Amino acid sequence: MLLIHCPYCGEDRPELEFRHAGEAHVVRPDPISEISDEEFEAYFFIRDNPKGLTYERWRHMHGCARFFNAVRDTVSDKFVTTYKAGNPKVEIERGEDGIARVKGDGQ
Amino acid sequence: MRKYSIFAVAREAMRGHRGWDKQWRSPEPKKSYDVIIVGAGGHGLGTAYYLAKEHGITNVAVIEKGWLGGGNTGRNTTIIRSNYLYDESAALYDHAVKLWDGLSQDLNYNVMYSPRGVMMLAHNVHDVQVFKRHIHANRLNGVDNEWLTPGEAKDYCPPLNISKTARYPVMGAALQRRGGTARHDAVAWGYARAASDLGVDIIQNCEVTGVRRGVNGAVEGVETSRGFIGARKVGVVAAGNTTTIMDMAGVRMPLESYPLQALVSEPVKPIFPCVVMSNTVHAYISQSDKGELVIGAGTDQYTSYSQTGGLHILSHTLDAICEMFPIFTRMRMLRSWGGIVDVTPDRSPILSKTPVPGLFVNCGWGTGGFKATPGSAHVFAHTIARDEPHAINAPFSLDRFRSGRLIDEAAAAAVAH
Amino acid sequence: MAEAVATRTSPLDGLIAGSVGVAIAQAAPAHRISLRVGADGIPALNKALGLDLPTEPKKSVTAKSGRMALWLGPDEWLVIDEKGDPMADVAGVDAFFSVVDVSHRNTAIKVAGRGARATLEAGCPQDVTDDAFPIGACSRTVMGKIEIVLMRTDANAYRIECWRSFAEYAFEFLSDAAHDCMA
Amino acid sequence: MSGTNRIAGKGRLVPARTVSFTFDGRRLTGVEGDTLASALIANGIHLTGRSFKYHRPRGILSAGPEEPNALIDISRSSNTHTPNVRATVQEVFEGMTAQSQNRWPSLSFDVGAVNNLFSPIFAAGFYYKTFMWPKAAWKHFYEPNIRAAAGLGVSPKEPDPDRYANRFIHCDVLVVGGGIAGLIAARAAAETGASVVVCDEQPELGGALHHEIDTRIDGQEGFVWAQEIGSELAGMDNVRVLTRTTAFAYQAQNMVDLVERVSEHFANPDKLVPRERLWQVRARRVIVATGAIERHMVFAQNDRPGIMLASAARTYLNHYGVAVGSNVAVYTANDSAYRAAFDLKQAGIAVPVIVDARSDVDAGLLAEAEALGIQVLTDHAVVDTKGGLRLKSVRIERVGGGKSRTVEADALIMSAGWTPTLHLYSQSRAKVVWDEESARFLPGKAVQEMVTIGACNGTDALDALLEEAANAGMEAARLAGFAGASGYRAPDAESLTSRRGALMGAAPGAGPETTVKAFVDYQNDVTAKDIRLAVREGMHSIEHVKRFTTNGMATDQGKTSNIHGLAIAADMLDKPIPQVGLTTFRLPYTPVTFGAIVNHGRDRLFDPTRKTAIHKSHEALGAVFEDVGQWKRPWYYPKAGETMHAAVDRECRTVRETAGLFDASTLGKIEVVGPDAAKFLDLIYTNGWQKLAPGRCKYGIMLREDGFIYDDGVVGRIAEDRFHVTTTTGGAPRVLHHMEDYLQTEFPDLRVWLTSTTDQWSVIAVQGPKAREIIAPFVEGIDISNEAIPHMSVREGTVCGAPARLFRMSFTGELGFEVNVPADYGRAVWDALWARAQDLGACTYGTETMHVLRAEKGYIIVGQDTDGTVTADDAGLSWAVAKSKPDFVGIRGMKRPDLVASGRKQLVGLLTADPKQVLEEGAQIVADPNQPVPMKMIGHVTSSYWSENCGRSIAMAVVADGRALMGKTLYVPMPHEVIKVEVTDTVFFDKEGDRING
Repeated sequence: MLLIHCPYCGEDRPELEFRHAGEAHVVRPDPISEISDEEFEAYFFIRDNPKGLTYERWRHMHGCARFFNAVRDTVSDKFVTTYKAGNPKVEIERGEDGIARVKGDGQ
Repeated sequence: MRKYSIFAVAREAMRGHRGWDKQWRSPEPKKSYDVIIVGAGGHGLGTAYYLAKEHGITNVAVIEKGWLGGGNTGRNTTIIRSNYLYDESAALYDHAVKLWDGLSQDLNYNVMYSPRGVMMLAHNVHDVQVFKRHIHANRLNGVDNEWLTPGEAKDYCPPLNISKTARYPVMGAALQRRGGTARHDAVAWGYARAASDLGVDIIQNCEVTGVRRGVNGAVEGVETSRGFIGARKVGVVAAGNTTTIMDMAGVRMPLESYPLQALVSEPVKPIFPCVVMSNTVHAYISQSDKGELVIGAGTDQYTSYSQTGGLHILSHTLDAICEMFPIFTRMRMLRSWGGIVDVTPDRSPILSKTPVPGLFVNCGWGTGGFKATPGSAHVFAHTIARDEPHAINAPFSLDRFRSGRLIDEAAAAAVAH
Repeated sequence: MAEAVATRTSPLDGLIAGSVGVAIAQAAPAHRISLRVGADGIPALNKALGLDLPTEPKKSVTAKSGRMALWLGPDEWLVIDEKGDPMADVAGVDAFFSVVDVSHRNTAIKVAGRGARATLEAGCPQDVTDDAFPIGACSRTVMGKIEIVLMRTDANAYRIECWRSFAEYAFEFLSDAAHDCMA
Repeated sequence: MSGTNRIAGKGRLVPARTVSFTFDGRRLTGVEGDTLASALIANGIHLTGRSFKYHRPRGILSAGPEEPNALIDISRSSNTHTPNVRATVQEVFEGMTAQSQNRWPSLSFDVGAVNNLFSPIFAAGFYYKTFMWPKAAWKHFYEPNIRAAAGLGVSPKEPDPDRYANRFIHCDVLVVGGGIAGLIAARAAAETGASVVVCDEQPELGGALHHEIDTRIDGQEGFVWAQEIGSELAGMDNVRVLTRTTAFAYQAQNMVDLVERVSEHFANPDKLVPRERLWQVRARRVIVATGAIERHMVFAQNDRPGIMLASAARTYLNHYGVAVGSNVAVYTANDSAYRAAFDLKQAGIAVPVIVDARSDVDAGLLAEAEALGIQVLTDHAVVDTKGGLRLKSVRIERVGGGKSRTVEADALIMSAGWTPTLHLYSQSRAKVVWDEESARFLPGKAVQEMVTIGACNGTDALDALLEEAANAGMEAARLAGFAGASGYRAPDAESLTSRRGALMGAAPGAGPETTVKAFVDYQNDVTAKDIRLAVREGMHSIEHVKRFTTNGMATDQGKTSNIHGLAIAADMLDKPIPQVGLTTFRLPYTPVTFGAIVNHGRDRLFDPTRKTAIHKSHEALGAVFEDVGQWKRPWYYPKAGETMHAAVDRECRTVRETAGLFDASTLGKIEVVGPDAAKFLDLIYTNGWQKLAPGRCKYGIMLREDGFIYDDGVVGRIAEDRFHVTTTTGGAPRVLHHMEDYLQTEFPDLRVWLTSTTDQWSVIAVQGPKAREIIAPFVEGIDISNEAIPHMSVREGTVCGAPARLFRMSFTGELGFEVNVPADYGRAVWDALWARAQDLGACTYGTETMHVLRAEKGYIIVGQDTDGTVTADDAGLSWAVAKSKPDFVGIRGMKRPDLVASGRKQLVGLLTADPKQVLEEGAQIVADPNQPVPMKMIGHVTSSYWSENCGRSIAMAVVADGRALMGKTLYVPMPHEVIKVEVTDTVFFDKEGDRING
């Protein structure tokens, strides 16, 4: 069972309190009614599904109930960071030690 | 190829089984092939086998980054059935069931296809409506699927608890008698042996690192950890790793990869005669020839390539098993494992040509790919050989996500109202 | 004039349980509101409610009147009052906010005794050790297969709020766990 | 006397405390603290089981969880019998019934042993090569017989009377393993004040100190020291010591799962005490001190009862005071077996010979052996053994051949070296690395907040181990935030035991050139020969070898066999071991009962049962309930002797003639509040909300972004900034989640908040001509005249003195109200309304009647008449989709090519040619009933009922282009007949819709 840091509650909480909510930073086109079938497919169906660092959404369903974003390594399932919904996509870099960190956080 | 039979076994027994040859060759990769299949699971090996057997295309390589049959083929609960609702699904899965029946003889390899019946339990009025809809549709599609009363269900599976006081009493069941199980490793090995014998090169421990495309955009071959290997056609059959391979070819996919766990109990004498599935209580169970109870759990909620999931997922499944079969609480979990299942938005597979000439993809089987192995391999081989889909897999095209012509079995099962 | 005047009934009426080490009983009926408001509206509501809404995660405040305000989310509080009706108190407040009467949505269970924490730990995966969950701490979380709001009211006492239709399950779960709370 | 092989003065049990138990019906006596294994050996019994495939007689191999042979069925009563229990772990208790398994008719004479004669046939993977002809025989003959022969014990057949418990706990430092290393680490960590949990799978702490009596710590025997430090730890507030507790799973972010055997060792455990307890521990730091497991020697006929691990023999002697034989030979490639020999000899047991496969043996050991008068044959091998049900003799040869000698022995103890126990380490997703020098796999770089120490870390030298453990404990505490360095100092210790020397794979004389039966995996009958065969057949990955031979897949999961198998395969492939690979470990370390994992989640706690506030009244009225999601809803209310059909007909009639009461409390309810509430609903629903006046209601449809119907319900506007939203019963949670998702992430600027009020309100639907008359006397503060509260209105007031939201609405087509009162008042209000309704001739009705009545009016039920593939237009609801709105969820999805294509299935009514005939829901519809299978199906029946009010059957269906087929005849092919149906519109009753304004 994962341990997930909720950026609103400011602490690590057990996975059972959370619900995964799919890929993050998938922007709903505006105006959505104008987009083509291809654009709709890209928005609604196509997913990055990366092997490695993934940007994803979680909701602290049985906690503060907030949606938030996370960066997680889908191979190790380790979280690099979590941040509030609406915040800009954080940049990640891998150190010489191979460990991924938020850019600028250093070792 | 040395024919397998009881006589051959007896003869070998006399001399300590020293006469058996390798089940498949382990050749060095050639410079190029007519067709390269990426992924040596059941679907991939089967595709190579049918390319050679049915289409005479024998200059084929199956490239595998690990060991053959080591992906979802070797990590599932081996359930086989074809009682799907939609015509498209029923046709595809029943095509597979027809091939399962006789596969051992076709491959001269005992895959232990065991049609002991798959029983799906209905626990509320809504389940009954949904299952009846399946049964009627299956009947008119020529697929066997019959309705059982709780009593009949109990007769068919004695350990089942049909007490009216159960949390979700059994209100009936849909039984497909041709459904059952098979020996997963044997499926991979049997296809590998037969394909290898027909000239197919199976290249293990060879990871695809790139897909090379020519000026016209068409496929020219694959870069691998063992160098470039040319090919006129490439079929990607990489399950959970499909997105990664397709990205190399510049094709973005409507896929997400989730961990799917399963477990077995310690072996016991025969106690469980069939396969039982329950969507409402959410678990499925059968007993292997070895005597282990084979129990499938759900996927974890997050995407992952770790082949590992949380104990709470297994726990949730065992809750359901012990609810339906209270006699099993004293049984022990012996072994658990995880696979990486690739799931499409409509939870139906993709067996399709792609925007890239010469590139074909077979993926998106989610949690139910094993049952389709022979059928999937058979029609995918046809698609690659003829450069056009077989009538059976035509509806499972990649472009359905643009048109909206989805094949959504789960959505058709709808939600409790 | 109405022919009959309705009386309140709780799903847990008449139920008590426990073991050596822990007592489990339903709490008195109470007024409850679910309060949703941005930072701008808080001062006005504090005034109306007669307490300062906690603005830190997992914090609760209890006014002299016994009225409690529990932080559930960055803009969400659960206000519980066994006497006065907070709904009425905030009625006139001039600010953008949402107040919804949930007095009957929730049912509360009190768990008290040396084995109280162990009883909770049978089903609650959250860290409720003293440092992580001191007296006064509160949080929405899970217990067994349901969602609860957990509040630590004393060293060995907790208040569990759950939705009315889950109260029976919560009570039975705690009763079952109570048998193992001294291990 | 508790067994002839019990040696007076040896061991740590109290001989006076005897317990009696039975084994295969034989009454035997053991001593408190005995495992079943030690008690059996004490009674001279080694033969405890039969192997899986060949049914060969097998004895006790080990003294721990790695046991592959001694699997016993244990019970204290008919409904507590448990198969496959390891005799080496299970403690005896007074009255225990132990039964051997997998034999018939008896353990000493087993017909199945005939398989042994055919063993040349039954080589690895033979079944893949045969049983294929004739085709049908697999299902009807081969498989049933294979299945009957396989399996070890017998599954329980009665429900389990025992309880299981769970505990989620959090600590700073978790120490797995209570041997020297673990205890010192725990003690060091505890000193700092950090919260520490230390667990060990055995009943007492001490680990290897159980048998290593030569290890002295702070001047006393190691085991005694372990007990002292154990009680010292147990006495500290910040420490929890868990014995009989096995750590079986290491999950992400340092969650380690332990299972404690709480009461399985008691004769009469208290019924309220759990049998087992699951501990789900989240630790800041984990210290893995899981020790090492001794390997057996792989040589010809190495599986006879009486042949066992040297450390096991030493444990039985030094801890249980039991001699494993009277004449015990030794076969080793490791120093530690010498200690076992010396201990036995000093205890007065004959030790005829120590056979050492190595040529260079420590001179000190040789000298000690000589001093004790034990003959040592170095550079020798045991090449064969004799003895049917118990070892009689062993044949010894110089390595490389030469003349052989036979030595009488009733036991042979062996050691091929020690395998570090890295299961948990590996489960933490860290990689093991091959250490060439010590020829073993060792931990590599940890990937979680954990360290490995002691034997599992390859730390052999005692002084190094002491320091490593003490530092690990202090460091773990420091990293967990306890800076105050521990003042703890590791004790002084000395030991004579050395574990130098290792042999992996086949012992001399069992190599590829031979055809001898040298067992690698005892339980699954896998021999060195089988592994070579697998490689010869092209199984070059260890995973293939494992699956082909089943090596390491028995209930012991290869604790003693994996490394041997790997070495033999590597030897065949002529590759270094690491290149052949090691199978990674998965949970569980040892088998765990389903009960422990399910723990509290059984029976009534399997899943919550949600009941409405009015449930007890429904019970009193004799309602039959239906499961809808987790809810129990009244399905129908049969009167004495009434069938469901009759009850529903009566309810349907009564509602339309008079009136009926219906409990609609389970419908989902969401309060949407804020200045932008209407704007938000505009985005969530297909229809528009801005113009809806306070006090009025509207039916709304919600789509998913892909354009398919997601949910529906009536929404009432309570005030400018406040809406009362209702959802389907099953839809409530996901609809709120869906709304929150859009509100929080897509439209965060809207000033609106959502609150679930599903459980806040009891909802009583009063429907029918007399509805108004029924509620009138109870309503205050609301004018309920038709003019004052027209259809689709909502007012606030009181009902029975309870604050109420009164909706004028109808899902029946009749004059109707829905009385919403706070749930605690629900039952009282229902009872009051019912008392009056009854006098007026009204009825209560359940979900079945509700379904019929709404079908008579053509109202759909989302999830029944629609599924996740139906659009608003398919359902005939285009009128509810705003044409002018710039945006709403689904606005684009619903316009995709296939969703607007012709030929889509549209909702229509169906009337059977025979009015008495009721279609089956889910039945398929075709245009041409005479076509061959597979038929072209153009739709299916979604709802179908006998309509008492229409005096005939009615049905709704989705049919391809259905709306264009009005009046046309279609067919419903059933198994025994084809039913003719006419396509109609979906309104069957009161087409004008006047009654609703009653």
